Amino acid sequence: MLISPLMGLMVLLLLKEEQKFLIRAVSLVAAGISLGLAIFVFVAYDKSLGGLQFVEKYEMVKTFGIAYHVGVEGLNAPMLLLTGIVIFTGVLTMWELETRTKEFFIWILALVTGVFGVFMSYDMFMFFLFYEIAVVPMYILILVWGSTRKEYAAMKLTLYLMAGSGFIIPGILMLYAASGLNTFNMLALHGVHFSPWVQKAAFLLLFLGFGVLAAVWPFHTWSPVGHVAAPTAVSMLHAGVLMKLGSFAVLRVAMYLCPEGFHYWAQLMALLATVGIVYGVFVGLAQTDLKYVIGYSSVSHMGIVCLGLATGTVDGLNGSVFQMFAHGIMTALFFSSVGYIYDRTHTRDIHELGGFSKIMPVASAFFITAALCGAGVPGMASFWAELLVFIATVKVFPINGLLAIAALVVGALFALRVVQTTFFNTPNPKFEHFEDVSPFLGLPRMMLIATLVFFGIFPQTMVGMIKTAVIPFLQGM
Amino acid sequence: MLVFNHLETYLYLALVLFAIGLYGVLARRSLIAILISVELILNAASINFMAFNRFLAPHPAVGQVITLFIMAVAAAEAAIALSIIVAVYRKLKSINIEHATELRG
Amino acid sequence: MNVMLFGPELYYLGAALVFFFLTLKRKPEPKADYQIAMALGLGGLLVTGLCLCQHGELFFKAYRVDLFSQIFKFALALGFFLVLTICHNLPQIAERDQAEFYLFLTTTTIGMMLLVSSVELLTIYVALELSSYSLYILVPLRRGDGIDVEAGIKYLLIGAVSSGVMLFGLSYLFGATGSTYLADILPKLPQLASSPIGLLGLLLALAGFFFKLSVFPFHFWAPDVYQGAANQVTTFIATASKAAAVALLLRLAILGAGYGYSFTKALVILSIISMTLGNLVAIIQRDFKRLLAYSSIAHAGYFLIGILTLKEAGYIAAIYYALAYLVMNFTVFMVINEVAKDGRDLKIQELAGLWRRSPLLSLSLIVGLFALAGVPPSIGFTGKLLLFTSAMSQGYFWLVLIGAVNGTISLYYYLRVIYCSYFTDDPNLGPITISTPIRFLNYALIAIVLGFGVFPDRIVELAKAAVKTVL
Amino acid sequence: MGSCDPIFLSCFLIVALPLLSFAVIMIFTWRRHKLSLSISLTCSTIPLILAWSLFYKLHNAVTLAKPIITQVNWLVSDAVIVPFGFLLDPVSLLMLCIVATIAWLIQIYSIGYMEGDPGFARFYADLSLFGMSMLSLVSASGMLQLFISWELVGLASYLLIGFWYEKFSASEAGKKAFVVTRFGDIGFFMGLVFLTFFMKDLNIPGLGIFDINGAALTHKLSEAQVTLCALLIFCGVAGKSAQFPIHVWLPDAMEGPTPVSALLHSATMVAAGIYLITRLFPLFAASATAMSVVLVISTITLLLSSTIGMVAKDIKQVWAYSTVSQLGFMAMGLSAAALGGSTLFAGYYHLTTHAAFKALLFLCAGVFIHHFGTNDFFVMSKDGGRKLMIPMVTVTIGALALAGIFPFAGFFSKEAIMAQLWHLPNKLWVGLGLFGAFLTAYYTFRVIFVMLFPRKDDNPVWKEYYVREPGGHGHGAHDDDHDGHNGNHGVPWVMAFPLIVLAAFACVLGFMQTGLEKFLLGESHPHEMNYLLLVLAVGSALSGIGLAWLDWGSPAAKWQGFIRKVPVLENFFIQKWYMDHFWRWFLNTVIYGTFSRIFTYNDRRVVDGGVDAVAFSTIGSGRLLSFLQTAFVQLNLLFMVLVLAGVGLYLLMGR
Repeated sequence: MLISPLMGLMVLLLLKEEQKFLIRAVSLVAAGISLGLAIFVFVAYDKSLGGLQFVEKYEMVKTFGIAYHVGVEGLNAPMLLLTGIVIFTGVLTMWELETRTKEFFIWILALVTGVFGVFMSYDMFMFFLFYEIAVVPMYILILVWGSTRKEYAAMKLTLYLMAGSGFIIPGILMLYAASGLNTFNMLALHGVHFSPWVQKAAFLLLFLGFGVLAAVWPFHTWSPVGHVAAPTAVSMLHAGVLMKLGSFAVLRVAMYLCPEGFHYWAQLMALLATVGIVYGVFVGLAQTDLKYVIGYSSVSHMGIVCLGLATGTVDGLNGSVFQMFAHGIMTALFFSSVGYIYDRTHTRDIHELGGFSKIMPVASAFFITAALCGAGVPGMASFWAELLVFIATVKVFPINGLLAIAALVVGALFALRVVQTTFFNTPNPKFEHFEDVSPFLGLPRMMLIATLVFFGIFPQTMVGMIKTAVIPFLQGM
Repeated sequence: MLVFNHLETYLYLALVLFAIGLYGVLARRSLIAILISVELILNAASINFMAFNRFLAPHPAVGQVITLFIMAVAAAEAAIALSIIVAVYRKLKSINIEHATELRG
Repeated sequence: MNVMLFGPELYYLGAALVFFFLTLKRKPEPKADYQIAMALGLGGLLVTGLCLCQHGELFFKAYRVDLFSQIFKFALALGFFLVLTICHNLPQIAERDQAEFYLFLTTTTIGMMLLVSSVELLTIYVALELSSYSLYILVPLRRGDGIDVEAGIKYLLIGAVSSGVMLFGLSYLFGATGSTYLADILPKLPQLASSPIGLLGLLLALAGFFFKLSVFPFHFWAPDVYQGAANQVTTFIATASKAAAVALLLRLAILGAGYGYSFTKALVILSIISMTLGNLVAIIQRDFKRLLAYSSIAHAGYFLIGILTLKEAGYIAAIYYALAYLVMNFTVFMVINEVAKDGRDLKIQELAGLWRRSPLLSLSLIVGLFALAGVPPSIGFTGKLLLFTSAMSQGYFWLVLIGAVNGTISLYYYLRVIYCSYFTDDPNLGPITISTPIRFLNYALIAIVLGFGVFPDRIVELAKAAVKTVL
Repeated sequence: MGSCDPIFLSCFLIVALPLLSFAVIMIFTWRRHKLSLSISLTCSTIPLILAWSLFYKLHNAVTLAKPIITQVNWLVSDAVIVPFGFLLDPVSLLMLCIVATIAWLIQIYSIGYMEGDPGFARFYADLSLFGMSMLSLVSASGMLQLFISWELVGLASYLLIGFWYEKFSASEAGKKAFVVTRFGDIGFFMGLVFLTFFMKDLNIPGLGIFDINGAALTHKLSEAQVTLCALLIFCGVAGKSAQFPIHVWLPDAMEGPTPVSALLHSATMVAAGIYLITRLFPLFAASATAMSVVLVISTITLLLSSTIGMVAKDIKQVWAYSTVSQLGFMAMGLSAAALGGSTLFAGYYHLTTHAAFKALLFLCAGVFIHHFGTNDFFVMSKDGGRKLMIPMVTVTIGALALAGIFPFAGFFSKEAIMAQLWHLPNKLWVGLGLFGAFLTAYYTFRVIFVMLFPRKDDNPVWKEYYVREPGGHGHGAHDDDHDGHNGNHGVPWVMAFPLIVLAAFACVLGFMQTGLEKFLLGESHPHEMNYLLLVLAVGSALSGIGLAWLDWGSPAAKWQGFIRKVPVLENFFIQKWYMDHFWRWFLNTVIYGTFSRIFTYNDRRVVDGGVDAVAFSTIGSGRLLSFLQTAFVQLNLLFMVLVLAGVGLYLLMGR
């Protein structure tokens, strides 16, 4: 799975800028393969067995105990699936890209390689390495193919995340040093019982570091700006997958390795998460740029994820991971539909748009679906996730839980406001002539919706998978 | 003449020389003068070596050898420095260090 | 005595002679000179490669040949050769001086080679001076508007002073221990560190080495020289001489093993200051080489991290990073040389539209800069992480934290450069043609920077062995 | 139980088919109207048949005490277990039939009503979606499943209200409906969350409705717990069934096509709230506090809405407010029954009858609107509404039923509720109930009389009442393509047919009282006829009608509501008790004005500003430090020496 994007990347390097179709085809194939593998893994994973499967291991630096050690379990299988879907649809979405196509797909694939790596690695060193690989191409992607205020956004985003890594490195190394095992292998480190101080410090560092990428309040400001600036597929990947890296890392590294630290800081996590949820929707209410709106909704939804993590209960973690997945797909859908409209109209100001259901019913149908999903309407994947998270939260942190639930009203208002102003009312004559989504371009969106609805109707397929990992995970803590 | 039979004397002498040299380097504006001050620093070092060698080194020759080496090196240094100074003079029509202020920040 | 032990040095001595004769010719033939130089450089690489596994002692134990020294000699030879590869046109150096240019390049290489394997104060001093003086001459060799001589004189002054100071310090060390052999001196260091005279000696002695490494506060020469010297010379200073300095410090540290707490603390402070200062000042630079000068100051701080851990892991990391730094820094400078064909100082803005003018160069630039910034999957990232790891396992938490944050700061100005090269465009700048060897050089460098970044095992094992031989 | 079980299968089909049709239409056939129509019709007919067949198969088999529960696990997390299944007992069975029937009738009716509308297929898709969610709501076995369908119903109503989305008012109304009901649902959801834990403590996972009621009956749940949950859940009820103070969305919801108003916003969906109370009747009954709250709120609702109904000029508005009031009435009945320790029959009975006659009223209104292209019944009257025979007759029947006149359905159900109220120790409630009945009769017949006895065209009253906005105000874009055949033909058959059926229901349902009661409760109480109450009730109704006659009907009447005597009150009523203003203010000032603005400001200035500040300070410090690198080499040397000396001193000290 790691290899397929790399292969595609290599092939792309050889191709000429002129052969646009070939380039796209190759990257599509690469993405397709990884998607296929992801699905395969998801299906072939033996739930009854549980634990780590499809393990590959290879010593890299014996002196420092660094090893390439990947595997699949209930936690990352959904993430892999998510990544596969999003990259595949993302490539399809960017089919129309004309400028510097080759470089674009090269960087995209590089990014995806990193993402897969992070999700699968069980070696902190490789984990961090892939993490950075996933983060850095963002800068170039936004800067070259981005839109509004891209220089500022790209620089801000990159520096923000790098500052995050500035916290992560000491955190990781602290654990490495404190263990005295001279290994970066998480499974091995998990066995070690670190002193409370180390755990607290390391957890805080890691949480802050990764939290930046998870857009935990108040480290979220990069995300709306970044989303706005980034080109469609990048926004999809970024909001859909990259932000999950953050939360996933908090789960996989921080919570996994320093449970005591987690219990010590859980209150803080929950607090920040709640603030993020409420804050996100309220700020989103005031936005007029479609992508800003979505950006802030992501802030709010990622808040839900963190809240779920903070509870540290089976339900909470199930919900949280499920929410990562659902939100990933949902946001991808959001951005892809917005991207489509933006490519046509070259505006994202919701007051300028309007009546789009008349002009391009399909495109707006996509957006509306996403919006409803964001508002937590049942029958969509995210509903279940939020249900689980909230129930778990009310049990552990009643106040935060109730606040978060209350935020749902505003969330609904928030989503509907956008839908109404953008897609209902009388159409703006300026855009009347635009044609609707072609079936081919509609395909990726359809895939996304299908995923949302499928897991909305059969949540057990997902939760069952996640549970296999979560329960031992919590017992380990 | 007991004073001359004490290590300290020579050390202090060297220290003073060193200080003078340092001061010269920092205070004088003429490149030549600065160069001379540097030589003073080197000489201070040589005196130290000699003194130490004379008073408490097991192997009598070492200090002198070192000093010889230092002289040679100093000579080379002087040569190179002078050549560069000449170049400076050609370019800036002056050997005042304060006129070389292109590079900053 | 076994010639092979002294092989590289002898070889380069011969090379120096050859160049010396070339300087004597009536009418200069730059092309021929260049070809000879390339040939000799390649040969040197081979010789040092062959002598890699030598070990023994020469000149009354004043000169020690072991894997450690040989690795660095190889690195030096590599640096020398690499610099030669980008000397195919020396617009900044008068044609009749070019032979001398090669001559002094060779001599300074010799000096550094001596430096890395000398274990006796006087030898160290002489070797140091040999390498420095050649550089003093190389810097103002550039034809130009006077900033070269200014850089040269400043370099000379600061260098002379710090070497004088070092010498003074060495004299105290000699006095305090009565010996000039590191092997005798360093065991005595612990009690030296308690006696004021020894302490002073040690401190002053370190001045010289720090000067070479351009550690704060001995960094003042770096920006001016980097900017003032010809690009090729700067390249050499930035790559090879750094490696040599690291080697020397490592040897001191390795033999030293225990400086006492307060001393390491002083080192920690110095390293923190130099990396922070270097990075902060680099942010506002306009001239690319000057920017790199400040980044080199910052990197000096990183090197110190590895050294001051005084543990095997730290030394390994330092060696690894020194080699890495040589390669990645060279990558960047190579790009500079290619972009500034006429050898001018490159403003960052002048990189505009590089992605269009020469995609390959822009790619190598990105790779090199990201490597310097410590972004994976690059040799720089791995090296930095190893350094931090070693420091962390010694409990230097804050050092690591600051180092990591510094990484972020540095990323800012590297990104600014990338931004200029990749995203701004200047229509009236034509495409850049690069010769086939350079093209392959590019490929090779990128491959090395990325490859050894992901699979650092070989290098690490090598470094480990080297450290073992010295311990 | 596995899904092989035939009952489960049929229930599953009932629920699944409409969903299927929704999906199919939305994805594939949304451009082909006829095809979509046929799909949707089939997918609503089969459930109809299945529902009735189930009814016949099981109507003896099940009782409230031992229902048939058939379910599979939908989601199994740790504490959260969501079963998916069906709970079949008399209540749900009957409701299932009602919903299926009315939904089917409406679909028939809409063939005529929506004919030629550009969004025809979309309309049917949404209807199917609604059908599916409503049916699963009715038959849900677990609270969470019920909640999910509850939300879906809300979604469907949102889509249907905002059906003519080009119209700002329509989309606005849709948004309002969704958000306001959401507001209530949050309470509902919280209630469920708490309930989850309470039940978990009794280790009864899955929130089975039956289990909950069992727990409530056997007092496993403490008084406080029950009260908390009941009140929270009632928030949901209030939202969905438009109880004070969050009733405001329902009148606006009339922006939707009239069949929608008939189906969702009178007969079925809004009744879902009341239905929920009946579902959880034991739970509610177990907490007197909760029930008295319900009683108060519902009474307020009753009065408020009927007073507003007196002054509305839009026929749909009138019916809407009457719906609100009737819902309040049902809630009163249930709460009174709970407090009086009686059964849920009265309220539920009124629910069924109301479903019939209110749907009828709306459909008639729909016919008029469709015909005259306006919602203002004064205009209708002037343009000769009385000429349309069938709707005129049926609407009168409906009105009589609504007013509670013997022998129409409304009479019996209202009687039943009155009886419950009568049993309450405090006679105030029954008084208010009677007053409500009086008002109801009054505004209902205000409409009827105005429609029946229009004035001469030269009559001055028209100056006040005959204001016909161009384009009509009922269903904007829609009636443009229908003005063509205004008046030139009577009522299309597909539209007349449902009217007649419903009218029949409205007539006969009343006499099924005992049968229904027997079916619902297993046994029917002997009715001690309370003549005083009877007289009072009928009297109030009749007096209402009489007053209406004086004000509007009789030739002498000068078409001025008696309320005109008290202008303040009238204005107050016309302004709908200023509820809308209140919410609007709340939204603008509190939500947007305060929180949103503050947070946004904070985000821009404080959070983001802080970050930028850090960045700039970094650069600034760089610029500052760069002055260290002076051009004067000697200064640098000096600095160097000083630092060296400093370090030296430090070492000497530190030694």
